[in-house]
Amino acid sequence: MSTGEERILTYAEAIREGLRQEMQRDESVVLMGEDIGAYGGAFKVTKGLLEEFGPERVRDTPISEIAIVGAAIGAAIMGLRPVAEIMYMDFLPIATEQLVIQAAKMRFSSGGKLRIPLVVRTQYSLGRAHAAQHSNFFPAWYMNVPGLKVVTPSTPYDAKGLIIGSIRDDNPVLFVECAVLYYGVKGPVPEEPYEIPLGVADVKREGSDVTIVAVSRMVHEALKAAEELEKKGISAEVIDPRTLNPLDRQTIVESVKKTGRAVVAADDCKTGGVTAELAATIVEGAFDYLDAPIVRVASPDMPIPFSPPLENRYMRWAKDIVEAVEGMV
Amino acid sequence: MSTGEERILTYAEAIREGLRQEMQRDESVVLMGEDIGAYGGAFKVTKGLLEEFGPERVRDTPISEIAIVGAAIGAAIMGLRPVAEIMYMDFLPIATEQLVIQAAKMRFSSGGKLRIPLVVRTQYSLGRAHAAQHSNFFPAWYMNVPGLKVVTPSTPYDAKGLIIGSIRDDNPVLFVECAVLYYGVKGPVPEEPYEIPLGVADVKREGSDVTIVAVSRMVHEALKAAEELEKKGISAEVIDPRTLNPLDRQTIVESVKKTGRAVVAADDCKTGGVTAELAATIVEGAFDYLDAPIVRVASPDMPIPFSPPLENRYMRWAKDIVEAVEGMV
Amino acid sequence: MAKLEIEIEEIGEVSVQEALSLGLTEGDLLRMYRKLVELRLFENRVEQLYLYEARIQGTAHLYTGEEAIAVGVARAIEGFGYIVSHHRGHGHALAMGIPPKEVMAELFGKETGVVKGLGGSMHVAIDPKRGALWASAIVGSGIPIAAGAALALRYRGERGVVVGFFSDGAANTGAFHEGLNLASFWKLPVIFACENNQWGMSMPARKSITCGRVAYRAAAYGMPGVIADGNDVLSVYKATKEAADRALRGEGPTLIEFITYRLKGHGVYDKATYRPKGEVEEWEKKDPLPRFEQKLIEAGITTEDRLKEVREEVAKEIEEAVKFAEESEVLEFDKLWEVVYA
Amino acid sequence: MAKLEIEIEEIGEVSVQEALSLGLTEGDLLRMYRKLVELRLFENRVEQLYLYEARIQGTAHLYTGEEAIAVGVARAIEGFGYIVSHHRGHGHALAMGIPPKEVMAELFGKETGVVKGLGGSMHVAIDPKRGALWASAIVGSGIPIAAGAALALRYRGERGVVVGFFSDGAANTGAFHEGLNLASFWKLPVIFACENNQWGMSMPARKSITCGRVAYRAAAYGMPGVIADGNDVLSVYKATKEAADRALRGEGPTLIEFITYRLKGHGVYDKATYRPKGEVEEWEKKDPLPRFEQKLIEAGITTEDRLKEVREEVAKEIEEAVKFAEESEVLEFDKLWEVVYA
Ligand SMILES: Cc1ncc(C[n+]2csc(CCOP(=O)(O)OP(=O)(O)O)c2C)c(N)n1
Ligand SMILES: Cc1ncc(C[n+]2csc(CCOP(=O)(O)OP(=O)(O)O)c2C)c(N)n1
Ligand SMILES: [Mg+2]
Ligand SMILES: [Mg+2]
Repeated sequence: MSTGEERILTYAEAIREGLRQEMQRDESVVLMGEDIGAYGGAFKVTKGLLEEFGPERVRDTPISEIAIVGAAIGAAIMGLRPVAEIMYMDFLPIATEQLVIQAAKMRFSSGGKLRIPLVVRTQYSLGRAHAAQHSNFFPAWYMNVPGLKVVTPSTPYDAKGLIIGSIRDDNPVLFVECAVLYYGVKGPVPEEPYEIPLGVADVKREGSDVTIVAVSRMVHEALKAAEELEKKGISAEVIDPRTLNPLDRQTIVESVKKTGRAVVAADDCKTGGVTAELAATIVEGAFDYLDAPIVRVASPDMPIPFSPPLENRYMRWAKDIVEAVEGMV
Repeated sequence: MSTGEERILTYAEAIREGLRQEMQRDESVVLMGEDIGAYGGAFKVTKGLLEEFGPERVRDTPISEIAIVGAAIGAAIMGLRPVAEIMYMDFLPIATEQLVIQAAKMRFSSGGKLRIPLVVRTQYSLGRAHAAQHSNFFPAWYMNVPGLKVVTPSTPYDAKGLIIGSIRDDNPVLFVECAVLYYGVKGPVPEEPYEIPLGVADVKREGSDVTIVAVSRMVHEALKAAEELEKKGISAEVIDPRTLNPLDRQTIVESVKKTGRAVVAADDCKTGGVTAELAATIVEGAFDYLDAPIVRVASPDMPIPFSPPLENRYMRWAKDIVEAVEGMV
Repeated sequence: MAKLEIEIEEIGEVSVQEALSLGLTEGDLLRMYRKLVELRLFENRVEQLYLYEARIQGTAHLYTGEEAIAVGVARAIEGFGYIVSHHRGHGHALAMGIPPKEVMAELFGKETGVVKGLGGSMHVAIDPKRGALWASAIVGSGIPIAAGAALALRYRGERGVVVGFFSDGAANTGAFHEGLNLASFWKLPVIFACENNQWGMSMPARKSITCGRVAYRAAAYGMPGVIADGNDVLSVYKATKEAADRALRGEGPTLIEFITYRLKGHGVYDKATYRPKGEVEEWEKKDPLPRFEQKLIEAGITTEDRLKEVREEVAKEIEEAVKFAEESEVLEFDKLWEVVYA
Repeated sequence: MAKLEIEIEEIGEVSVQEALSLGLTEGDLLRMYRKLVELRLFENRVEQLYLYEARIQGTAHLYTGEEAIAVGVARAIEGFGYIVSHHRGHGHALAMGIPPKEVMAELFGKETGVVKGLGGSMHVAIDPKRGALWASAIVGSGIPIAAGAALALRYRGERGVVVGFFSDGAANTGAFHEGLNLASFWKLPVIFACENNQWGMSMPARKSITCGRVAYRAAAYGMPGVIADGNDVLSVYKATKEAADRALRGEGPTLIEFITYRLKGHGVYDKATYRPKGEVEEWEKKDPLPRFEQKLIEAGITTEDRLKEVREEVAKEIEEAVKFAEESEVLEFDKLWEVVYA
C-alpha cells in the first residue's frame, strides 16, 4: 500500500475528496439522493459539494429509493455516471429490485448493447445504537448478483481510491461504507486522484501462522487482533478483499496456502453471510493446506438490538478474532 | 419418509391440498396475491380455491408487491394467518424491505410482543425459458435474515407437509416453490393433513461414500446422480435440508462425518449462494472427517439467458454432480 | 377537455363549543390538555438528556409542535382504534397510553422499556394491548401494514379502525401509493394520517409533494381527502372522528393531511440551518399548547392556575420516568435469543 | 370544503385532415399504416409459432389490438425520442424500427436476435441506437428508468424526449408513483405513456385503478393528464406530439392514458376465460387497423387494393423473418461471459 505523502484524512473526507475530484474531472458525474445537498448527507459525506457544483450535479430527491436508483440507472444508460446515495443500507431493499433485477441484468439482457456506469453508495450503521432497522449490513446478497460489483472499503486510502475506481467502472457498483469509520478512522491519503481497480484484495498486514480475511470495520478489529496475537507469538496475516464482487480469490487462497489456517470476519449475520462465501472459497482453493477448520467471526443470527450495551455484546471485536485464532493453533 | 397410502399427486396439487386443508381447518388463513382467484394463480396452484372459499379468503390484488406483503404483515399482527403469493421470486425484491426489514424484525423489535404468523409463497422459474428477470432463485439472501424462516420443498410429500407446517408456524416464513417441479414431479401424498416441522432435513437416500446436500430442483438431480454413481460402485447419500432457515446442520454434518466427502448443489448463483453456507457449515462441523474439498454445484455467476439451449447449458444437472463426485473419490 | 373535480374537505379550527357538541366532555378536554403537556414536556426532557446530559445514545426525532395530532387522533379512536407509528413516535406512544416511564426506559435501552430496550426511540410506540401495533423506522413502510391490520378487522367483522401515521416525506414512497390503493380497492377501515410538518429532513414538503398538498393525492385512490389543522387538537379530533365514522360504516379509507410544523430539527442533533429565517417563529405562534390553553380558559372550563398545576404534576411524572429509566437494568444478552422467533 | 379542479385533456379520434394539419404527410400516413400491419401480422405469426407449431419456448405477450399506440408514439418522437418498453414489447420494437427478422430471431433465441437470444420475448425492444433503451419484464420498473434517461437529456441540454411505456396494471406499483413524482419534481422531458388495455392479467383496470382513470393520477404529481384514443393512431400521434412539445419547451412530464384493448389473452397460453362475454367482440369493432384503413381510403389517400398489396408485402417479410430466425445459430455459451460485465 503506497500512500504518497502523509496527509491524514478521515474516511468520510477521503470519500468526499474522491467524489469531488471525479466531479471536477468528468462532467458526466452527477450525485443524487436524499439530503445530500444543503444538508450535506446524513453523515456529511457530500458536504460542500452542492456549493461547489450546484444543484444540477448535486441533486436532492424526495424520499423515493425506487426512483433514486431507477433514475440513476436511466441516466447511466444514457451515458451519465450517476452516483446515487441510499442513506442507510437498511433502505436499499426498497430499491433492490432496481439494482438487482434491472441494473445488474442490463448489459447481459441487452446482448452487450448497454453499459451501466452507475454507483450506488450506501453505509451500514452497526455500532451507533440505531436498532434493527438502521444497522444492517447485507453484502452477501449483492455478492450473489452477477452483473453487479460490490465494494467495501475499510481505510481512508482505500475509500478514496475505490470510490474513484467505482465511478470509472462501466458497471453498476454497490459501494458500501461503514458509518462508524467515517470519523472513527483516519489515515494517509494522497491529494492527487488515484484509482484502485475493483477486484484486487489488499494484504493489510503480513504474517505466517494464520490468515484473517476481514471486511470493512472488521479489518480494523483484525489488525488489533493481529497485534494482540503477535504478543502471544502468533503471526497473523490480515487480508482485506476490498471488493467482494469481483472477489480476489487468489490472494486469499495463496495466503491460506502459506499459513494453513483461516479466520474470516465480517459484520453481517453469520448464516448466509459474506463469511460463508469466504470460507467456501478457502475450502475450494486451499483444502489440502488447511490445518484447522475455518472459523467465521460474524454477527449473531439475530436482529440488532438498540440498547448500547446489548449492541456492544452483539458486535464482534478484536478479542473474538483472537479467541478464534487461539482455538485453532 | 413415511407416506401412508400411495395416492400420487403433482407438486402443485400437493401445495394446493395443503392450502385447502389449512383453510378448512382455520378460518384465519387468508390468501392474497395477483391473479390467485379466478385465474387460479400463474401456475394454477390456487385453482378452485376462490370457488371453494370465496373472495374474502382468496383475495386478488392489484400489481402491488409492497402492499401485498405489507398488508399480509398487518393482518398477521392482528392474528390472521395470511398466505401472500408473490408470483415470481424475481418480483420479491420489490417487497423485500417489507419482508426483511419489517416482518423479520417485528418480534424482536417489539421485545417479544408481536407474533407474525405470515407465509409468503413464491416460486423460481429456472428452466422455463423465461430469461434474466423471471428465473431467479435467491434463497441465500433470506437465509441471511434472522427472524425469517425459509422453506424450499422438493417433493409433493414435503411440499404439502411443509406448507401446512409453514402456515402453522408463528413466524414469517418464505416458502419458495420451484416451477419446473409443479407438474414435473409426482409422488405419494397422504390425503389427511400432516405437518412437517420447519428445521428438519430429510435424508432422501442413504449412502456411505459421499454426501450430496441438494436444494429444491437439485434434489432430483442429486437422486439421479446417486443412481448413476451406484452403477459405478459409489454409494451416495442425498440430503434435502427442506428448510434453509432454520438449517438442520446436525443432519448434514453427521452425514459428512460418515461419508467423508460432500457435494452441495442448488440452483442459485455460486458466489454468495446457499451452497456457500452449506460448504461453510460442513467445514465447521466436519472438518476433521473430510477426505476431499467440498464441491459446489451451483449456477454460473451470470444472469440467466433466455435461449433454451443456452439456459440448458447454464443449468446444472445430474451429470454435473456425478462429475463432481468422480473428481473427489 | 374533461374536468375532474375533487372535493377536499377542509376542517379549520374547531371551537370548544363545537367540540362539546361532537361528544367530548369538559373532562375529556382537560385530559387532552394534560396529554398535550405530557408529550411536550417529555420531548423537552429528552432533548436535554441527549444534548446536554448525553445520557441517551443513538438518535431521537422529537414530536415537538405536533402533539395535537397524536392526542386528537388517540381520543377520537379511543376504545376501538389501533395505530401504526413511525420514527417520530414518542408522541404516539404517550397518546396511546403507554406510560412515560416505559417510553423513557426504552430510550435508555432498559429492560423495563416498552420493548425491553431492543427498539429505542424509533420503536417506542409498540404495545398491541394499547392499540399501538407497530412503529416502522423506515419511512412509508408502515402504511401498507396499517392497511393490512384494517383488513383483519374487516375480515372478522370487528368494530374497529386503524390509523396509519406518516409525514409528508412518506407520501412520496412507493409504499404509500400501493398501500392507499390497496386500502381503497378493499374498502378497508383505515385512516391515513399524514402529519405534514412541512419538512422531511431537509426537504421542504412544498417541493417534494409535487401536487402541492398531500390530501390531493386521495383523489388518485378514489378516497376522500381531508385537510385539518394539525395544531388544533379539536380540529384533529373532528377530522379523525369523521373518518373513523366513515370507516366504521364500511365506507373505506380516508386520507387526512394534518397541517403542522416540526418545531425542532429533524433529529436531536440537527440544527436545521436549512430552514428559512423566521419560519420557526411564525409557527411558534401557532403552537398547539398555548392555543388550546387559551381556548380552555376562554371557554371557562379551567383557569391558568389549574393548568399550571397540571404542567407541574406532569413535569414531576416525567422526572420520575427519568429516574425509573436510569435505575432500571439492561436485559441480559442471552435473553435476546428468546425473541428472535416466536 | 376546498375544491381541486383537475383538467384532463381528452383527445378523441383525429381526422386525416387534422393529422395533415399537424404536420404529417400522406406518405407518413401510408408508412404508419404499413407499420400497423407489420405489428399485427408479426403477432399473428408469433401466436401460430407458439400455439400451433410449438417452435418457440418460454412465453410471449402479444400486442394485438394495441398497435396504434406504438406506431403513433414512434412517429411523434421520430428523430429525437427514446423509449423504455416492457413485457409486451414486440410492437414497441418494430415501431422503433428494429427489423422484424431481428425480433423474430430473438424469440427463437438466436444469436442474430436483437439481444443475441439472451432476452427473448420480454426484452426485444432494446436497441439504443434506434432509441429503444430498455425493456423491463418487471411491471412498473421501467418507469423511473425512463425518468432517469430524461434526466440525462435535460442535464446535457439535448433536444430529446423519453417515452416510458406501461399498462394499467403498472399504475398501481410503487415504481410508478416514485417515478412520476421525481419526474415532476425535476421537470424532466418524459412522457408516461399508459397503454390502458383494460386488463392486467386477470385483473380489470376498472377495479385496480381505484380512482377510475389512470390519467387522473397525473394530478397527484402536478403534471398534465391526457386521455387519448389508443385505437386511433392519429389520436395517439396528436397526444404524443403535444406532450413532446411540452417536454421540449422545458415544461416537464405528461401522463397520457391511451385507451385500448388487449385483444388476446395475457400471454399466448392464456385463454382469458375471465373476460365478460361479448367484451372482445365490442372492442374488435374498434380495431385500430380497419379503422385506419377506412380513414385512409375515405380521405382518398389510397385504395383498398393498394392496402391489400401492403399487407401481402408485409406478410412476405414476416415469413422471411421466420426463415431467418429458424436458420440462425444459437450463440456459443462461452460468449455469454463477455456480456456479464462491461
Ligand atoms: C425509506 C427511508 N428513506 C429514508 C429514511 C431516512 N429518514 C428518516 S426520517 C426522514 C425524513 C422523513 O420525513 P417525513 O416523512 O416528512 O417525516 P418527519 O421526519 O417529518 O416526521 C428520512 C429521510 C428512512 N428512515 N426511510
Ligand atoms: C412487479 C411484477 N408483478 C407481477 C408481474 C407478473 N405480470 C406480468 S405482466 C402482468 C400484468 C401486467 O398488467 P399491465 O401492467 O396492465 O400490462 P399488460 O399485460 O396489460 O400489458 C403481471 C401481473 C410482473 N412481471 N412484475
Ligand atoms: Mg415531515
Ligand atoms: Mg394492462
